[in-house]
Amino acid sequence: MVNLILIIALPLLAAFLIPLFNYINKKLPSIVVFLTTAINLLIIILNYNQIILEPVIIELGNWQAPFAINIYVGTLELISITVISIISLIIAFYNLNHSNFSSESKFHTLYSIIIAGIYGIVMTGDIFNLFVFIEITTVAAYGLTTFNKDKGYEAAIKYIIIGSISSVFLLMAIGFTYSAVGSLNMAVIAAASNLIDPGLVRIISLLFFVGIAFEAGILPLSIWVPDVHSIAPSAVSSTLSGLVFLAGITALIKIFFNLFADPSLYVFLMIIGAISLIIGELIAYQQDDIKRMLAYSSIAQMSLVLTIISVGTKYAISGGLFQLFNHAILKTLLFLTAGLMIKYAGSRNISDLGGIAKRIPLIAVGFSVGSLGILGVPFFNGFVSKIMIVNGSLNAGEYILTFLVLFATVIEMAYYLKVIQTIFFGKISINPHKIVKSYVPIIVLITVVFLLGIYPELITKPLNQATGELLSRSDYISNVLGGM
Amino acid sequence: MILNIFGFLLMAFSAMALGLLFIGIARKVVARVQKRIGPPFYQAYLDVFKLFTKNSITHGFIFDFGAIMAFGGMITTLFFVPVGPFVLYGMNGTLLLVIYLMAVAYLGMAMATVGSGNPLASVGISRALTQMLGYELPFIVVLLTLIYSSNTSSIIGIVQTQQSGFMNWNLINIPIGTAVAFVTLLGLMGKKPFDAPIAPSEIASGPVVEHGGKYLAFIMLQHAVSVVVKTALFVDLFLGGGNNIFIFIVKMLIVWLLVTLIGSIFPRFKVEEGVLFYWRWPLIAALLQAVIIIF
Amino acid sequence: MIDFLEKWSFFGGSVLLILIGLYGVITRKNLIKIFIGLSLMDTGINVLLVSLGYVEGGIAPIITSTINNNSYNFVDPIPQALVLTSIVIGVAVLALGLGVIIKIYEKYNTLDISEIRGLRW
Amino acid sequence: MSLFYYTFIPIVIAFIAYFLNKKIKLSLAILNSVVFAYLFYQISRLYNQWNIPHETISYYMFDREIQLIFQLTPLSWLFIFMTTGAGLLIAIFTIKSQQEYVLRSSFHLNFAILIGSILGVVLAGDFLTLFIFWEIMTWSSFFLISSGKKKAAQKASYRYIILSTIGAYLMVTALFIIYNQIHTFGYNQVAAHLSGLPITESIILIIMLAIPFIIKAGVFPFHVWVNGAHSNAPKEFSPFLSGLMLKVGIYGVILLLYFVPLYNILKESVNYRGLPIFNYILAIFGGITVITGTILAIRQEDVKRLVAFSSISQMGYIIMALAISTPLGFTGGLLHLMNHMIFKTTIFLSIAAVIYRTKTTKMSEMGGLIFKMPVTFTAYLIAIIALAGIPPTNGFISKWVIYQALIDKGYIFLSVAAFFGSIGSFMYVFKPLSTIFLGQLKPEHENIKEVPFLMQLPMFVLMALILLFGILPGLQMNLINQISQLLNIQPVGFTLYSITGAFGKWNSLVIFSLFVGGFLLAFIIFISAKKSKQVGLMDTYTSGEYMDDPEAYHYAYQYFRPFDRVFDSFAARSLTVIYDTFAQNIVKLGNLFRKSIVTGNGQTYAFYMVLFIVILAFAGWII
Repeated sequence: MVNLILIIALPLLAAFLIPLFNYINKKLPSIVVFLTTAINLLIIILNYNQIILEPVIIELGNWQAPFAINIYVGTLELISITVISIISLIIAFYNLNHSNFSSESKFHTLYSIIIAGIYGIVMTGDIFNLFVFIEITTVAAYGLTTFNKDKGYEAAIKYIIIGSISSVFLLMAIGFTYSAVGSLNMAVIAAASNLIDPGLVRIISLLFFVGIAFEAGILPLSIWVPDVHSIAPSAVSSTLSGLVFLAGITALIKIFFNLFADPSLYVFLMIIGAISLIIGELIAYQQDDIKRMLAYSSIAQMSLVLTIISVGTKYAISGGLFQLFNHAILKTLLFLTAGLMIKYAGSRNISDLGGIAKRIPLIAVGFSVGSLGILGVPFFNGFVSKIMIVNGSLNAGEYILTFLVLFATVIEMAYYLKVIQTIFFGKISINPHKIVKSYVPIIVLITVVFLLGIYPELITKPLNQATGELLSRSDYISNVLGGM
Repeated sequence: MILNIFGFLLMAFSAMALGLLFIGIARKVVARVQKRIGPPFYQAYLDVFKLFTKNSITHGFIFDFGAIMAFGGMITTLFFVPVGPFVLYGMNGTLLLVIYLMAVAYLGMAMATVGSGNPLASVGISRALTQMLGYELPFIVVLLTLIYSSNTSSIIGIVQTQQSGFMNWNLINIPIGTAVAFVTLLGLMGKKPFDAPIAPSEIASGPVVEHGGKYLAFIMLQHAVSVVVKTALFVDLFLGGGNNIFIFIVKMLIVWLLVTLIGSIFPRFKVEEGVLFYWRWPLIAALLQAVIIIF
Repeated sequence: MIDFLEKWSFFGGSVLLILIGLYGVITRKNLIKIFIGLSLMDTGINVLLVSLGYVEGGIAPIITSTINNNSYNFVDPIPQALVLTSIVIGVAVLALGLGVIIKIYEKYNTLDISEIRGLRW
Repeated sequence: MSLFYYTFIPIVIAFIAYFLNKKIKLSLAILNSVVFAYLFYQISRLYNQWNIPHETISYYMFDREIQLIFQLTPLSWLFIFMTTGAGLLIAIFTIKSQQEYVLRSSFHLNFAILIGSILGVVLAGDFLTLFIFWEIMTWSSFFLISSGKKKAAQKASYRYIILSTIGAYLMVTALFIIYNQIHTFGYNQVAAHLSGLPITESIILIIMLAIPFIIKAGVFPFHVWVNGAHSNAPKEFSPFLSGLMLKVGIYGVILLLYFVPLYNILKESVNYRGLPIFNYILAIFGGITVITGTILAIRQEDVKRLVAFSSISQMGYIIMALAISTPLGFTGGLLHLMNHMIFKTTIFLSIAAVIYRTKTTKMSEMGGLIFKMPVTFTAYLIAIIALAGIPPTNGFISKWVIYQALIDKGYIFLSVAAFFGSIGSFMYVFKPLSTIFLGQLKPEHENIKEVPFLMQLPMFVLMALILLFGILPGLQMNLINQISQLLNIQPVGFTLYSITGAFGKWNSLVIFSLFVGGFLLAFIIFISAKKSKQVGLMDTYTSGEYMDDPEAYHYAYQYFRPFDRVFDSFAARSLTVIYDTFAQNIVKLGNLFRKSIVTGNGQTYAFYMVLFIVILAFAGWII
């Protein structure tokens, strides 16, 4: 067994070494990032079989459970980091050819940092560490946003303002929690959460929600998303949309299922999620900028995940989680292909992409596979998760929610199909620009999409286990605290 | 088999003869109404023979085929309508069949006339089809009522239900329906006020504008047979049919004269007015009759 | 009364600081002022965290050779550690933000946030 | 061959061929024809093997293996037979007809997927399998329709997919409500469960299950997609769309009405003349469909739109017949289903042939093609004779049975609707006949030739089928009675050439022989008269005017204007407008959100955060 702390440490290390490597060779930073992500994937694969059997807890600095900063990798975290590692590897591979920015090494430094932060958010078992990792991720994301010299600064300043405010709220929540419990360890807090004054728990949970949900794509907190996602380079957009959101939702799940499992709060989450879902879809329909459309779609998808998970039953949660991971895969595919199409056509507007499929067929097919996956066409991965979502919400008797979710999907279909029709059947009106066609990431992602669509048990079996773990807090507490 | 073929031919030719006679009588009657002397009652025979001897022109094979189809279709229809005691083929369920068989003749005629390439003919056909949708609706409702009330869709069956005396006639049983059917018969025969399709003053007799020589003769024969078919059908359905051929023909003649007389005193409906007329009062009356009978 | 004030003055003061900062953020249009507001909020939250770990009459949690048992009244060291981290992060964000503001000024020739609206709808 | 392979062979082969296509031109069309021919052969050998066992494939979902069941029944055999048959004919047709078509390869890819998925829908033994293939079918047909006439096709397919998806989601919701109670999707179990539920609950579930099928079948409130999709789809796909896709919707309706015997479930509910109200309403919708389709078909100027509306009205017949749930109705419905498939495919193929040569679908831009394309004309003629329900074609037989069924129960409105549709069909089928094939030839069409033999072949086959089934309906009745037995419906009496209705018996042989007699007589008289002289089409009576422009001498535009005038206001107030307004309002709502929320001002966003917290806090999270 390889120590899992390495998968956070390695990218961080790489991030600080990259400027050095840059002196040796301009090409080296991207290769280093690629290697780190590959090693991360390797580490996870080596540990997979063990973690799936029982959760792994790593305590830093040889301290005992409640005092040490610990890393907790249960099944949920395992699936998350697996998905993260696969996707980050793919994006790193894409970056090998595509990061032709003026300051390349900085880009790769920030990318490494963001990856480390995402792993940290998912795996940490300590709320202050969670804060730190969230800040690492956001600060790196601020930096990455500015790589677009055109409107990047504007997007970044909005992002920074909102991010700073929510970090204040997050810190406040952490402070209150610490003063009430006297520990920062999640398991200790979870064990003590029944003893805290319920009013205080509610305040804390609200602050936590505001502090984290801004990174999880929930309107109105994530209203910066379309600006940043549409402006950032497409590798960054897919990282932000696919991975950061994944991490954010995972953190929210930890807060609301492990820390403060108060079912009376779930109804708020559900309503917030549902409203955000509908508004996100409706606005996404209006967009002509393809990446902005995708960003709004991400918001809607994350809201969907949140609202479904907050139903709180086994089926609903596993459906929502599956959708979360599907979304990570699909959005990466969508943003990468959309970025390539934008570069090829020299325009971000959907109406300017007419008939692009005849020129760059594989990229267009990649985009449509991503869209069809999100729309839930059978034998794409989105189908099973959609079915599971419907089943979960109906199983819990949430008929109105089911209706809203399906209604939102219809709107979603409307705007994705607009793009697909334009790129496949539209009138050809492009003056092509030269682009580097990187087919490998697209083919790999398409393969993953179909693999999960045809053999959903690859992910649903572990997901069921993860859901079981989420729903039994006492197991989580005793796992960490060793039966204290 | 031989007998069948003989009966087949006999019926076909006598129907033609009878129909031409009816047409001749009608022309005479109309003339009298209009205070003219009019042609002799056998004028129609003379016309047909004359036309067959004339040279004629054709506009291609569809023109020929249409003429054959129109006449052949009408002859086929004839075999399913009992004329008095003469029933060539008394198959069950013929009523609906007859309606549709007539359509074959119309379709043939339409093809021939439009095939001539003359737009006036097309206009005529367009009007004829439009009007058809008008009068067929109330007519069909009446027929359905009839089928439902006699519990058979065979014309012979319907005739048999009206056998024992005047009081059993459908004229008495379903009076409104009979009236409606009579009004629709006007349209069915293309008599005024429903003769927009062949309006001579507007579209130069519409469908038959290009027909001359043997083609016109064919159309006339077809028309003659259709007069027999339609009047016989009306008599069969509403006026008790008849075991005696002479009484039957008298009934047919009465119906035909009534139609002619009404036709000779009315002006023409515009085509959509005709349709709307049929869908207003006759259709409502027919539906009323249907409701009365079915419930 | 004094007791109460003493106990809650840190807390209330820090929350007040945060609210003032927030007010500044959502009312001032100048980006620099907005960032001043943000730093006020940051300061406020740092004070809040420290005050949460404050123990009546406690001393700094530094183990020296003269102090060797638990009878001394230490202030909780963990919030202070947190605050250190938080300050660092705050400074980083502030620096980054100010850098971005400079770039924005170069590009838009204004610092009025309501005029920097190239990305909308 | 395992049933499972029937659905997957076309799909897999299509993908392989798609990637080969770059190398060899037209390989896809030929390969598709070969594959379909093979499937057709295999399927025809399956006839009468109703006892081959179910097959299952497990698919892991939720927390368990779910069995996808494939089974063969006479009903599904009928559909797979029709599907592969029509697919084969159309694939043969496309070999020649698509030479200039740019999206050829995507057409064939999607077409093969479509065929495979329809086979899957029909062979499915449970609702989940049905749903999965149903979705694939919807999507592949969506891409097929989209690849038609640029802009309009996209709009049409858009409408199609949105409506279909709404339907599919209703179905999936109903299915999972049921699944959560009985934990299976099997037809029989679902049927049993539905009959056990309280009546309102089961009616709601049934409606939710039925709507996707009704949408696919293009029945009244949901017929809005049909005309656009049919008229703008690629010309080779329209025959299939009309001939089979609509029928798959009917398959679903049959499934619900007879396999899940709705009649039994709802027998106790409110009923009209012994028919449960749900069935009656469905039949009424069928009647309205007939009338609407007819009226709108008459006013079209685009030939494909015209035929599309005629498809709508014919689907109304089938729904009407099936919904009244009598043995005669069922038989009539199924007969009409088969016959409609045959003659509508013929009509669309002949029109595709015309479009192939003239490159237009506007009727007023054509004319007098009869001498140039006699085979196409004959195919069209025979097909419309069948469509108008004129003996001795198959169309008359099925309509006759439907009338019998309707009159038997005394449904006045339905009968009137049926007759209206039937007589109206004379009008709309005659319009293309007159304006495309008859009348004056356009000067620019002077050099048109008949289509190549490979395109004629499917038309010949279909013409032969129309006449064959018109004379020997017993061939179809044999299968239908097997289906009736399967569904516990009392079979209708028949022999090879006769069918027993409620008010009598239909004997096609006698009618056919009398027809021959009548035509022979007319022919002899015609031949024995003087031979006539042939003149050109311009050599006609012109009221003394001098005419030299054939274009001005062709009556084609607004053929039934007087009739259309009557229905102008009706046509203007169409359902499409209502649906579109609804959609536009949603879009407007989105625009409102967009303009008012996403202002672009970072400060406003910060304010949202504060507002959000305050609202949440006071909405009950804290207080």
